[in-house]
Amino acid sequence: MTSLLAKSGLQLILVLLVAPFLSGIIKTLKARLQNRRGPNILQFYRDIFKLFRKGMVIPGTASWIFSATPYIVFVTAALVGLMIPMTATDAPLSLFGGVLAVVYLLALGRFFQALGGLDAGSSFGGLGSSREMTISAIAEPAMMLAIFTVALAASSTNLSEMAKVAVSQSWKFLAPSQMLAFAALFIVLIAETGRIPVDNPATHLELTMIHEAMILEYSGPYLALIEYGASIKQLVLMTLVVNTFFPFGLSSSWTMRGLGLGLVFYLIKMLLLSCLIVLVETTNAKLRLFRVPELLMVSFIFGALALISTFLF
Amino acid sequence: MNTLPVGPTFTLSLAAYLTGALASLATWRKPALCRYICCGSALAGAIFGGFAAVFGILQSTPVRWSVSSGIPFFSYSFDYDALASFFNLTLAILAGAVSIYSLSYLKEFEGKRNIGFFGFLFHLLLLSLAIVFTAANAFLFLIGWEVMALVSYGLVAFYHEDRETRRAGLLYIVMAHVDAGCLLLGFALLMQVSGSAEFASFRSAALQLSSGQQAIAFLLFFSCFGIKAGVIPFHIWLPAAHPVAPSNISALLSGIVLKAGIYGMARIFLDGLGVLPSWAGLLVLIVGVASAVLGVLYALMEHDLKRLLAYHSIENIGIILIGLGAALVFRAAGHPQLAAVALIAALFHTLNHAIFKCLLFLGAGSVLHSTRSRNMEELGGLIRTMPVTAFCFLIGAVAISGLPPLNGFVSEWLTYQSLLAGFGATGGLTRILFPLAGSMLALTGALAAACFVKAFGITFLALPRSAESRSAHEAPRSMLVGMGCLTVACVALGLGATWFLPMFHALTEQLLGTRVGANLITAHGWVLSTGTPHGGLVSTAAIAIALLFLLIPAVFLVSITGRQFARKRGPAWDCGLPGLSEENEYTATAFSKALRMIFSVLYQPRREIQAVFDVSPYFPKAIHFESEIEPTFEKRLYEPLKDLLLRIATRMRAIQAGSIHAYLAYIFITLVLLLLFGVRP
Amino acid sequence: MTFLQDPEFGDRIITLMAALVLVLQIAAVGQRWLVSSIRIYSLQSFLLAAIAGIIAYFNHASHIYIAALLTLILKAGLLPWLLERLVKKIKIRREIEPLINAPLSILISGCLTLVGYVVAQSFYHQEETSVRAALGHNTLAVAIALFLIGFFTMLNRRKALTQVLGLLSLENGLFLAAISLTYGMPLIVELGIFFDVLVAVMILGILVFRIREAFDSMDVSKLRKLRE
Amino acid sequence: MILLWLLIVPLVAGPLAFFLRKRSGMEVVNLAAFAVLLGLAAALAARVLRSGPVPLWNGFFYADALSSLVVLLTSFVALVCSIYAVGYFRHDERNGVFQEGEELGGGRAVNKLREYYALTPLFVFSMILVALANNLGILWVAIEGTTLASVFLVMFYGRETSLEAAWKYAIIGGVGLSMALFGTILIYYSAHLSLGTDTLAGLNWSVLVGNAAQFDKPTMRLAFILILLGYGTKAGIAPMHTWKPDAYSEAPIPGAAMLATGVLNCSLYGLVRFYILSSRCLGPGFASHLLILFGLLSMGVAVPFVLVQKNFRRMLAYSSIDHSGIMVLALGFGGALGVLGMLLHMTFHAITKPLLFFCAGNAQQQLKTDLFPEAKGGLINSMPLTGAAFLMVTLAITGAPPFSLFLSEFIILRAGFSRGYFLLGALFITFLVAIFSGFLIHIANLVLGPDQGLPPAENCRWKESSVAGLALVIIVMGFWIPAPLFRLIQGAVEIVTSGR
Repeated sequence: MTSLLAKSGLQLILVLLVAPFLSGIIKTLKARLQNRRGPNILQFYRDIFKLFRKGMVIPGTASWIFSATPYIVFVTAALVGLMIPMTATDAPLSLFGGVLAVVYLLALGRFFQALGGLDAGSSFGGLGSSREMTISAIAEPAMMLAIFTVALAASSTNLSEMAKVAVSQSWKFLAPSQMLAFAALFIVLIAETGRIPVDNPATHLELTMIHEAMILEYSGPYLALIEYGASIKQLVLMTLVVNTFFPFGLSSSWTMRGLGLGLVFYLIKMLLLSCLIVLVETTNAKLRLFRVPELLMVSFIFGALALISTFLF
Repeated sequence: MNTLPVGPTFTLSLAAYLTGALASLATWRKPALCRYICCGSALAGAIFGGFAAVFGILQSTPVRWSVSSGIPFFSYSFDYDALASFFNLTLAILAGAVSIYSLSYLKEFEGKRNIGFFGFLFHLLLLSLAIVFTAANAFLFLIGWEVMALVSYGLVAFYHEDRETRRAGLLYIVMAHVDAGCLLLGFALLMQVSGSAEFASFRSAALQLSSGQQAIAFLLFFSCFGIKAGVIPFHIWLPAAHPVAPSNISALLSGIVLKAGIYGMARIFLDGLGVLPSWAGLLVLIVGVASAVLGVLYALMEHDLKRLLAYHSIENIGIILIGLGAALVFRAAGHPQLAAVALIAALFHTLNHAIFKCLLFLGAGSVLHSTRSRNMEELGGLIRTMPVTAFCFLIGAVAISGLPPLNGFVSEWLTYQSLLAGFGATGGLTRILFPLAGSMLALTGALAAACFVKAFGITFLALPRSAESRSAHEAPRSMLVGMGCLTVACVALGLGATWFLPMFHALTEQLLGTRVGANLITAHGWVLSTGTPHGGLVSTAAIAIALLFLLIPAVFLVSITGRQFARKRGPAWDCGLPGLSEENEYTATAFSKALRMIFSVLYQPRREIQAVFDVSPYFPKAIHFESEIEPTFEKRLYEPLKDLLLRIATRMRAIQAGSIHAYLAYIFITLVLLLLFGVRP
Repeated sequence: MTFLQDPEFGDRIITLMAALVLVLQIAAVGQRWLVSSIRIYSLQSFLLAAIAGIIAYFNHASHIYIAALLTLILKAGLLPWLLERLVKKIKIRREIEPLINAPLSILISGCLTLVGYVVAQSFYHQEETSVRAALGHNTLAVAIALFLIGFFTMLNRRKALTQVLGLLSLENGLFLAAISLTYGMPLIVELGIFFDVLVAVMILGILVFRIREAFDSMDVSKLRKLRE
Repeated sequence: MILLWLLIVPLVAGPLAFFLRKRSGMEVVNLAAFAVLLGLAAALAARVLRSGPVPLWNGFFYADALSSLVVLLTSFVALVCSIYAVGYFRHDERNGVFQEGEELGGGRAVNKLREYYALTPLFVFSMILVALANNLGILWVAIEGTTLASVFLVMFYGRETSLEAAWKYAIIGGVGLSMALFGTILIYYSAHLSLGTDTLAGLNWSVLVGNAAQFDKPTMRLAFILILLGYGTKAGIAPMHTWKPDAYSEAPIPGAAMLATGVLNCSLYGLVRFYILSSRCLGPGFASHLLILFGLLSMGVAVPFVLVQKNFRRMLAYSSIDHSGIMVLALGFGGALGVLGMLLHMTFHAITKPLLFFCAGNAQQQLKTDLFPEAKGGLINSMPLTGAAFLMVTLAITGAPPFSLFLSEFIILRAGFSRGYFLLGALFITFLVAIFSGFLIHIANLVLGPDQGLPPAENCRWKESSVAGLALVIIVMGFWIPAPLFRLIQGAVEIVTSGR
């Protein structure tokens, strides 16, 4: 019990620290790639801190849903952060639920975020939540299919199990099925974290924005919570991809040096993944909303192929 | 503990329903009294029924008793086994909640409608359901089945003044009679083999069924129960009939009457027809997937709150069938363990759907009750005027979207697990079907979430869109209590799933001859697993607790840091546009626009926009926008069928053209033909 | 005068007369004038009465005399008289063009006679080649033919009255069968049947009269109000 | 002796009613006569149950379980109809319905009523005679008698349309019955060939059935075909059914109800008697194929007319065509199960059908029309009792559980399956479903719907009591059949299957 608390405390801190850092890194890398200096890597921490210290205006038209949403978004994201293996194969709360629970907890957060978007009554909020729900809905099957492919390899949906299996046969990721699944999951990752070519986190043009439109009415600490939750969610998804496909250096136990080593490996892997993301973001233009399904269809096809290839090869 | 009085308590509940029916019919002249009698006796019946069901579950041995009647084939024989007690439990929960709810819901009938007749039908519905779930005699089952259909017709057509209601009722009763016909043929076939109308004899006769007979019987029963459960493509009656009924009845219809179809499938496919070949299971699975996806897709396009819920019933029935189909396939492939998991998934989802769909319909009922409108475009902002209803509806919405930690999540999780297991358990190309079905299930879940964001957000949040919704009022107490019970049930079944699920052990043991491995529940009853050593794990209770724990840092962050500035309320920023009002709110139509475009292949949407200008084309005075989607099945399948039938009928009426010479000629020709061909041996 | 005791001689005569009845029936098919069709009918009935008498004589079956007498009185006398009165009353002398023109309908009635014989064929027992059997299957054939032709007249003619006549001649076929096959049904049955025929004709007469009043025509093909 | 009384009572009641002057007198005479008749019928049934068949005048009259069942049903229908008739005709008289047919010989109201009240007992008399006659010739005479009596009922209102209906009924019925007579003669002939010349007893069923086995087979075949067509015409089996819609929609409701139940039963009874002979002579195969063919044909013919129908009185006629088809089909399926199904169906149908006619009658008298398009629905608002009963009896007559006709149809289906006719069984069910749909859709649209502002019209206790009482009987019969009645039916089944 105490060990459980200790582990989760440790990983919680890790999550809370790393998530903004990662967002900052991605921002900076992106700027660099576009020959800008870009913000400081720690800018995201500053923003969060600043927002927490500001006051906020709650729309008069909003109900308690509006105020409950930020907490729910943050909490679900944080809990998910504790349910996935980051540095060690067995996640602190892996007993609480496997990958399905992770996906559905994120869905819970999204559900309330969409409600929060509608609550203020402004048409932008509604627009945002409509698009968010739509895209996540059509992203879902592809994601599930890719996850299934991995889960079938481990014959379990328990993330720790999956990680253990992955570690035990660490070159398996070269198998075509795994590659295809990775491609599928990567596309889903782009869609879910609201990045180009699906969504542009940097814009506030009402025609293009999705996630930003939803949280348009939020300000101050609530906004901070939501942004923080979003970046944790991004961290979680990236970790999921990284650790299921490239489980190098995942320590099999919670010893000090195992964790240290695991952390180093983990950060390197995350860095590489974010480089990949940045590369995609800078080399692509944002798609029209109604082109997004085609992209996700591609990822669905990848998932299906991955599945078929698992039982061909 | 073999001495629990299952039979007597059950009989008591039947008696309560029967007396309730007669009493409310007798007292129809005194509406208030009649109302109390109606709801009271229904509640009493529900309580007795609930006790009987609990007893039946506790003592895991079936209770059978039979009373003969003078009529051939027909005996009042009951078999109160695990399956029966499970469905009776579901019935009892819903009946109790609805009868509490109705106490003040029926108040508006007083003086306007005949409460006595309503109560009569209401009780008969409950009675027939109890009989259907318990009958062990084909003939008794048939009678219960058809009475159920006729009575629900009476209730659907209760507001018979308006045309839509009458049409819906007739569509319903005709479909119901078609399925009764299939049922009749199926039972006649089984009786032909077994020589008796008792279910017990079917069990023994199942071994003598030739594979052809088995297939025919399966198809007959599947189409029958499919129609009753409203699976695609037999669903057309459902979204027509359920919304037009009084709301408490819609709740029962969607909550439990549909489940009669599920009960029939479970009873016949797992119990009556022997081990079905795996194609049967796959058929059920595929139909389930189709119903789930199409059901939710159609639901998304609905702006009539109750019809939206009705389409969601189709979706959830689909999810249940996925589990059931998987169970059948595993049974055929000889994996009773997996079959048990899949069956538990299906039945648990049956119970969950019964509860939250009933809850949602009751919520919609109280919205309708206070705003007189089912059209979401006229609602909005009700969370302020009717907070309790809104909260209950929200819980129901979260549950039906299958989000943790509520009950919908648990059953969908189980379904996923069994589908995953299916990949390993079956061979050939069929194994691919399972993960694909899983991904379609995921799509369904996500779309359902989107749909309920719309339903709740547009109905309860933001600004009221009409005078009625502006002047809405909270529902009277008993309606709130009724909804409250179901809300509590949703949460309890979600968090307490691990404590509740073991009740299925007896059931799986009876139907599949096995119980899910002892480690269905692990970690001191906190964690739910799939019974396989390395399978998935989940613990909703733990998740809930963890969420609460994690709330601490969040609250801490907000309250500590943001203390010095007060949180003020102000007008919505809305990108700086002034004067936010209901005119420029987001509408339900707009919300579903994106999906309407994406799935336009299915919907074939049609829209027309007329703008009225007075000065210049840049300043329209009024814009009339209307958009509709094509009801594919009605238009492509049923309409042509109906037209064909009527055309043939109209042609044939030429026989009776009034000419006596023609009439004589018919007889003459018949006579001559028979003389020429009939006489020779 | 021995042949007057020989039943075989009687049988031959009966066969001959039956043939005559058939011929009259076919003649009635082509007939246009109402009165003359009535007369043909009465002649036919007379012949039947004669047949009955002969059978009664040769087989010493006394109760058939009564049947013969009844036939003579009712069918050859009373009914034609009633019908002619009816014709006079409603002042319609002539049948309008039947649905199928005369030559064709005569041809058809020929075919129907054939049908009668085909059907009767299956009754021909090789084992008993006596004249009785031959008579049996001959008269049965004639009876069936009479029946069918009468039926055909009913659905061929437009006038209510001729339909009644058709019905009556159809009954004649039955009567022929009854007496010649089985030497008459039990008397009481015969009486009942006669009574019924009488009443039937009464009722039909009333109906014809009323129809004439209501539609001022007797053309039953005009009765087409009741239809889908 | 009891047989004699059964015949005398109606035979006396008719002329008695004719010579009475006041309407109430005639009503009383009818009611009393039929009440007594029902009592006698029940006594006869009890006696038959207790001590086998009851002969009279060395077997000239003869009552076994089968015939006493028919007598019972006939007298029940007669009583119910006469109760309803009182209210029905009083309403007609009040609204001067009789005057409209005046110039076509309609005549004054009292005369019309006298016509009805004098004819009905004779009509019933001939139906009873059908059941009691042992001599097949007399059977034929009696059935012809029902036709003659009922022709007057059909042209009762003296409208042009009723003349037309009467004419068609008389002509088609006449032809049909002459076929039946021909068949009877041939039966006599074949019996005569085997038994040698014989006087009266040569046509007695009880004698014939004993040695039907050695009858001349070809003659028997021909005879059965003619009988089937002949009595089939009276029973309204397709394609001889064409007179039914006209006759039923023109006759006054009580008369029509008796036509649809009494006459139907009688002609089917005659058919059954000959079926027994033929199946003992030729074996069951020959008859049953023909019967199945005609039964399904009748059901199939009824379907489109029920689906697309403007006139609810005509619709009732098609329903009775459908039901006679069902009974014939059941007889064709044969076996103890099939015959049981047929006789149960006959019983339940005879109990259920009158109510359907009564409801239609009330509706017609209230709406002043028998066309759906003109009715515009909403009947239940002005006539709650009739409306509810109408819906209920619609369900009952289309064989929906828990009403008793469902039981008989279920048994018939079982009979078909047990003979291996699986596809025919499926077809049977399909027709039933189609008929149900058409019927319910039309009646529901007539009964339900918004209030048309008609005055509440349920103020005649004769009509209401007959409707309510009959409805009660139907509901009870759904769950419980009186044991003696069931024993009687089983006795009848015994007779049909084993010939004694």
